[in-house]
Amino acid sequence: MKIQEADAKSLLLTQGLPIPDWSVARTPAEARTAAERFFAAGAGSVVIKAQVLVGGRGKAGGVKLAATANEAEAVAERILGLSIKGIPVRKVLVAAAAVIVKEYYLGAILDRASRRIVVMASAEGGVEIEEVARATPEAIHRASAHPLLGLFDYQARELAFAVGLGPHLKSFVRIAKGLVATMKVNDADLVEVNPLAIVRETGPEGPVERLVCLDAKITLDDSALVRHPGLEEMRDLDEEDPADAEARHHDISFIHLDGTIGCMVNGAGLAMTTMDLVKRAGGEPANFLDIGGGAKADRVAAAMRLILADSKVDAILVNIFGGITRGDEVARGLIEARARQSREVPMVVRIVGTNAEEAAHLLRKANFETAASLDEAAEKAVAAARAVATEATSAATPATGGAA
Amino acid sequence: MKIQEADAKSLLLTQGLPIPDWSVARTPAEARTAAERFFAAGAGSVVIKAQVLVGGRGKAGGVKLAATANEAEAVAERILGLSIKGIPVRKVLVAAAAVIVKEYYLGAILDRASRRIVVMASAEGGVEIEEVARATPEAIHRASAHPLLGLFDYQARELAFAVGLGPHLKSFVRIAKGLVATMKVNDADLVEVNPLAIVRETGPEGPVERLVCLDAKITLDDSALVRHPGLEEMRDLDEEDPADAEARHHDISFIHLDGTIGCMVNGAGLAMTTMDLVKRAGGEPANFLDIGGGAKADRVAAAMRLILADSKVDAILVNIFGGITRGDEVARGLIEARARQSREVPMVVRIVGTNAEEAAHLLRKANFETAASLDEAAEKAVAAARAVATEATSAATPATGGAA
Amino acid sequence: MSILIGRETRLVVQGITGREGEFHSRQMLDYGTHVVAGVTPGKGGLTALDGRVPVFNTVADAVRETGANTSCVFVPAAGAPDAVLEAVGAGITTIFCITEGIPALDMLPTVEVVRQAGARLIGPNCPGATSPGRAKVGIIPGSIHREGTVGVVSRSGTLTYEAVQAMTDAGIGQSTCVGIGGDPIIGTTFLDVLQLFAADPETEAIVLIGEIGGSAEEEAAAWAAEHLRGVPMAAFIAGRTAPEGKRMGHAGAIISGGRGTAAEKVAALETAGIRMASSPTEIPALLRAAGYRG
Amino acid sequence: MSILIGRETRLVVQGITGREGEFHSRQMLDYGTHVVAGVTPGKGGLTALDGRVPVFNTVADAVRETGANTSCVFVPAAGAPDAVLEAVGAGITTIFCITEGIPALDMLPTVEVVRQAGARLIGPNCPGATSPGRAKVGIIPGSIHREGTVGVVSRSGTLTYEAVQAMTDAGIGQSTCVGIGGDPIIGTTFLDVLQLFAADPETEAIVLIGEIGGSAEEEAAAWAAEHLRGVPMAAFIAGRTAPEGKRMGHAGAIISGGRGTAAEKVAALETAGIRMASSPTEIPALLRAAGYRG
Repeated sequence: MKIQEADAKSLLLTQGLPIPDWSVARTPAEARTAAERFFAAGAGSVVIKAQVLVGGRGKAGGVKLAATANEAEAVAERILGLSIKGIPVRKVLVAAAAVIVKEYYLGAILDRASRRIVVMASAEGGVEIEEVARATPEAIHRASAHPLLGLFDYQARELAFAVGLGPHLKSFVRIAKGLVATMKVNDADLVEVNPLAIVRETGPEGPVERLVCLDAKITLDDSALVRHPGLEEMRDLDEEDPADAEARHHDISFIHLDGTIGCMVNGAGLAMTTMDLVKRAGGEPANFLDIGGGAKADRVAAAMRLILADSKVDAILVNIFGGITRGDEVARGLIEARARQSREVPMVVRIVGTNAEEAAHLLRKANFETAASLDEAAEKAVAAARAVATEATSAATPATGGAA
Repeated sequence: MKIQEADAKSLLLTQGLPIPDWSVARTPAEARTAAERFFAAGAGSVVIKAQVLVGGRGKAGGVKLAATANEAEAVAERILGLSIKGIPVRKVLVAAAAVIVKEYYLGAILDRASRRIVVMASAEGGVEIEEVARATPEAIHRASAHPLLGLFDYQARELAFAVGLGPHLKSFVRIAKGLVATMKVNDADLVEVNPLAIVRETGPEGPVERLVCLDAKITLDDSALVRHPGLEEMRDLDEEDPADAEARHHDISFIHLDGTIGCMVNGAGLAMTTMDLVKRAGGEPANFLDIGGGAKADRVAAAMRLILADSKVDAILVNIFGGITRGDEVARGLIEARARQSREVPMVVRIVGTNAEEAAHLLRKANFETAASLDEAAEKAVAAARAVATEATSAATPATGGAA
Repeated sequence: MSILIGRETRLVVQGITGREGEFHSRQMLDYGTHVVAGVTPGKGGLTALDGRVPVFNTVADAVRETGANTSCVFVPAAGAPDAVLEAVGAGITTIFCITEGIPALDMLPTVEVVRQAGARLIGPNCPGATSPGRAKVGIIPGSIHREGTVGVVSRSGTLTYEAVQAMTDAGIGQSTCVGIGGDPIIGTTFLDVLQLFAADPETEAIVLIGEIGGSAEEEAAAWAAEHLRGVPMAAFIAGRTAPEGKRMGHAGAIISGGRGTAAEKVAALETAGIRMASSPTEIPALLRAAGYRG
Repeated sequence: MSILIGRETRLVVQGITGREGEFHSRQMLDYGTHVVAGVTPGKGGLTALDGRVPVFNTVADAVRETGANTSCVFVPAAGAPDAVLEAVGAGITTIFCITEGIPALDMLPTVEVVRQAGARLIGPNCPGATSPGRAKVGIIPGSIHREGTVGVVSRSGTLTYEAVQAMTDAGIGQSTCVGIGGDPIIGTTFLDVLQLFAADPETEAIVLIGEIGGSAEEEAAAWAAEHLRGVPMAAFIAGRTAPEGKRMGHAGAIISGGRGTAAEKVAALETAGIRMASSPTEIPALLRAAGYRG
């Protein structure tokens, strides 16, 4: 689960990391109030950043400076009117604009291959780090945290010297260890600070330079949310497709796509394979949907609602290989769901494995179209969708013509 | 550093362990108030326990029950008047007397040989556990905590089943892990609960049995106190020899003994050896005293004051093998200390190693008695003490005779 | 022979009295697996599966009393890592963890302790393994198998069943089928299993079923390119049309060095001389084409 | 030959720019030890000891640039465990930790990580080691030594000096003297060092200097009884008259199984055929009596 920058910063702050103060505003007026506070505290200008869970907000005009409270209000209004990659901006973060001396990259990630938390640092911060990885991989320095003890101080020191942050050694060590601590405490997969920056500030005895986290990105392990009720509250429901919430509620793994063939499968690998075969047969999957192991009739019904809620769906392909999941349970769920469904969509069902015969009997009785193999099921579903689309086009064309 | 039962219980409570409520009283009146509180809450009787850092308080009459507030006050008065192993009782702990169904032993200790925290449990609780270890060692069950990860749940479960606490499995696991957590969080060498007890309590739905810690004993690692300022405050200055406080203040390792020959040595092993050789020469050491490495004149002077504060000291043996410690520094400290010392005591000094020659020169000029070898030094010191003692006796005898 | 499990397997089921544990233990027992013990703390002394399997409080007790050498963990996610460590502590050398939903960071120390103890963990979130005709451990339906000489290794559950069923339908039997699990942090990788198959005299061909994400398939391919040139192999990668990964952000893309897409995995496997299926049903024909005659 | 250190030792001193680190590095250098590098984070690029030793920011840098294979840690207690781990991480195989006052629980994971890496830690809170005429690492005064063939191992600092001086005065030289340190949790025990001496062709006799507390002397005695019967040995135990231990309570007495007193240690050592001195000055005569002719 991704969380917003402001929430990520809160989690880093809890670990004692140096993060300049910020406010979150939902309206231009709130942004103005926040900006006034920073100006009163001596800020030369403020930065206003769109809070969206997709990347590239800078390029999309979602990050702007403002030199006065008036300007801050106006800028916030513009940003709050944006849609970034289809996501409407509903919140902005307001903070005093930092005087940046130099930007760095620092990230901690769970690395599958080494089964370690890997901490990465680079002197090329503030830019797309994938770009750096591609163009100059040697500019990214890595340290592999001990699987039982975490990141040792000396490893953080090595990174600090590698990226030229020797003069900020203690601060860097604290921040790098804080990233790993943040991962552990919150069960995060990823904790990124980009940029980590040396900023110039005015202290009581003149200008001082210090190392601070200017941005923060955290991804949480969904499997661990049950033990972090506080983090579950950071889920941004504003940005979430309502279908996602319903899928989550029913323990269904669901990702909405652009095609016309709704898929209902048990198992993630088989679900992806089903999508691949739909594509091979010339169709486009409308979703990834894994009903999980041991699904009962009610979960099948919920999955059907999710699929049908997508108006683009022209046909449904159900592919179940029973193991823990009992085929007859699924069949019953399908029959029940069809009886109550809002619109009629052709459906192709393939059920093999545990209790497949009983399932076949039930489906036959209810006049479902079935298939023996997955390949056949995919082909039938694509054909059915094509027929629906052709019908719709031929139905629509005269109507449009008639209105013209 | 040992801490009092009440402090140990506070540390266990911080880790969420089940410990019946208690109060600490310094006067009979305070004990009465505390007892009244427990009686008001429904206690049938209260237990009053002497708070001293030495063992065997039960046998010494330091643990008593009281059935009324009047009795509690009287009992507290008696206990507060006791001296246990030479330590006057200055505080008592007051708690509701538990209805004990069965007592167990549970302890966690830092084991040098295995370099692990070892957790021990026994169904023979509430008694001297050394007795159990001697008579029926198989009645003590052990689990060795992982050096990096601590005690695993399954290890705690194994202990629970081994001692017959399966019916209180979850509670036992929480307590056993809590002991190890208490060790780690506070840098303790030892955390002991004896007895760990099943007690019968009256819940809202009738009598219930639960597992609670009825006593607690914790020893802290002195080396780690610097990072636990809160724990340093648990040092019981009431019970401490003022000499101990002064020794600690000067980073001197000092243990007061019963003999007549004061010893000042650098290094713990050499200090013990010096004591051994004093004994072999027929004398009795008055103390163990290690001035540590690199001692300067002021620390030498402080050590001298500590030794002379013991009126039983008849002679002083100084044995320094210079390594980090410079012999001339020690010699200078001795000369300075003698010039200011309150009473005249014969002293034998042996200084070898770093800057020994310069030290010898200084000592010769100041008319100190010196020795070349440690054996010789011990013999000379014992002889000197004997001479003093004989002189004192011959001086004392006529005087007594004269008075009679 | 077979790998990981076989006739010499003496299985203890951790969590045998739970709903899933009991159901699948019965399946395993019926398949012929030597299920010698179950463990449920607090139920020691009872029996499970109509008196057919004794239940113990601890794995140590089970090992001492029954000589169990392999464990299958059905304990819920919160207790599963500890259950794995308990098995290791009791001297079990092969541990299958079926449990799903274990937080990934819990598995980091767990797999490390298992490794240090010289034991082997398969999973978590894996379907287990079957050596047809000998033993099955886990939740793979026994009915899809056929005795034979093809080793199957997969990250998926039901997708594996699909592939195995296709093989069985085509008359191709399996030496052992292993589901290694799809979680980010797992105990046994594709590479580990390939090495076991390479050392198994009864395994004559290998099928690898992968997925997008991570780089485990690429690592296995690199090893196979060097060590398995003479072995008939076929593979399938699920997720050719899947949208970009939703879990990992910038750092994920960096750490995998740009790897992890289906196209890259397919390329790596093809470079290693492994025949790639575009549907699981193609696997039997590809094995034949690769020279498999079993 | 010698054990642990010798002519092939290439030493990096961690904390070389501190007061103690600098003082003793100079002593080591003057003794003839190859002090090839120092480490002080933030002082990389500078030199220490009047330009004689280059200083690096990290041990990894020092190893890469100078081929250091041994480390001596003078870093203050709060940072010392990390310094030891840094040395291990950089591939150093022999690490002497002189630092005193490290909390015991900090050493539990440290010694375990060292062990797992196959490295060796001596200390903490130890005086180091000297192989007379070859190298000295740590703080033992070089002047008390004489080249020879007696191996000395001790838990104490100055008590060791006393014993070594007595040997040197009596014309008995040492192959290597090792101070293993007196802390509760140490990296290298008496037993470990006895095994090293047993394997060293140049060590012909062994002196062991112990103290009350713990059971390390007893464990060493048990091993010596089996493996060192032909080797002339003498030992001294400090603390025969010391009062009962003030650190450990009930559980301590239990865990040591009633062992740890001087009388018990002396008995264990005598049973192993080791001659016991009642003063360090007796050691030379006991070695001769045990048949040592070096």
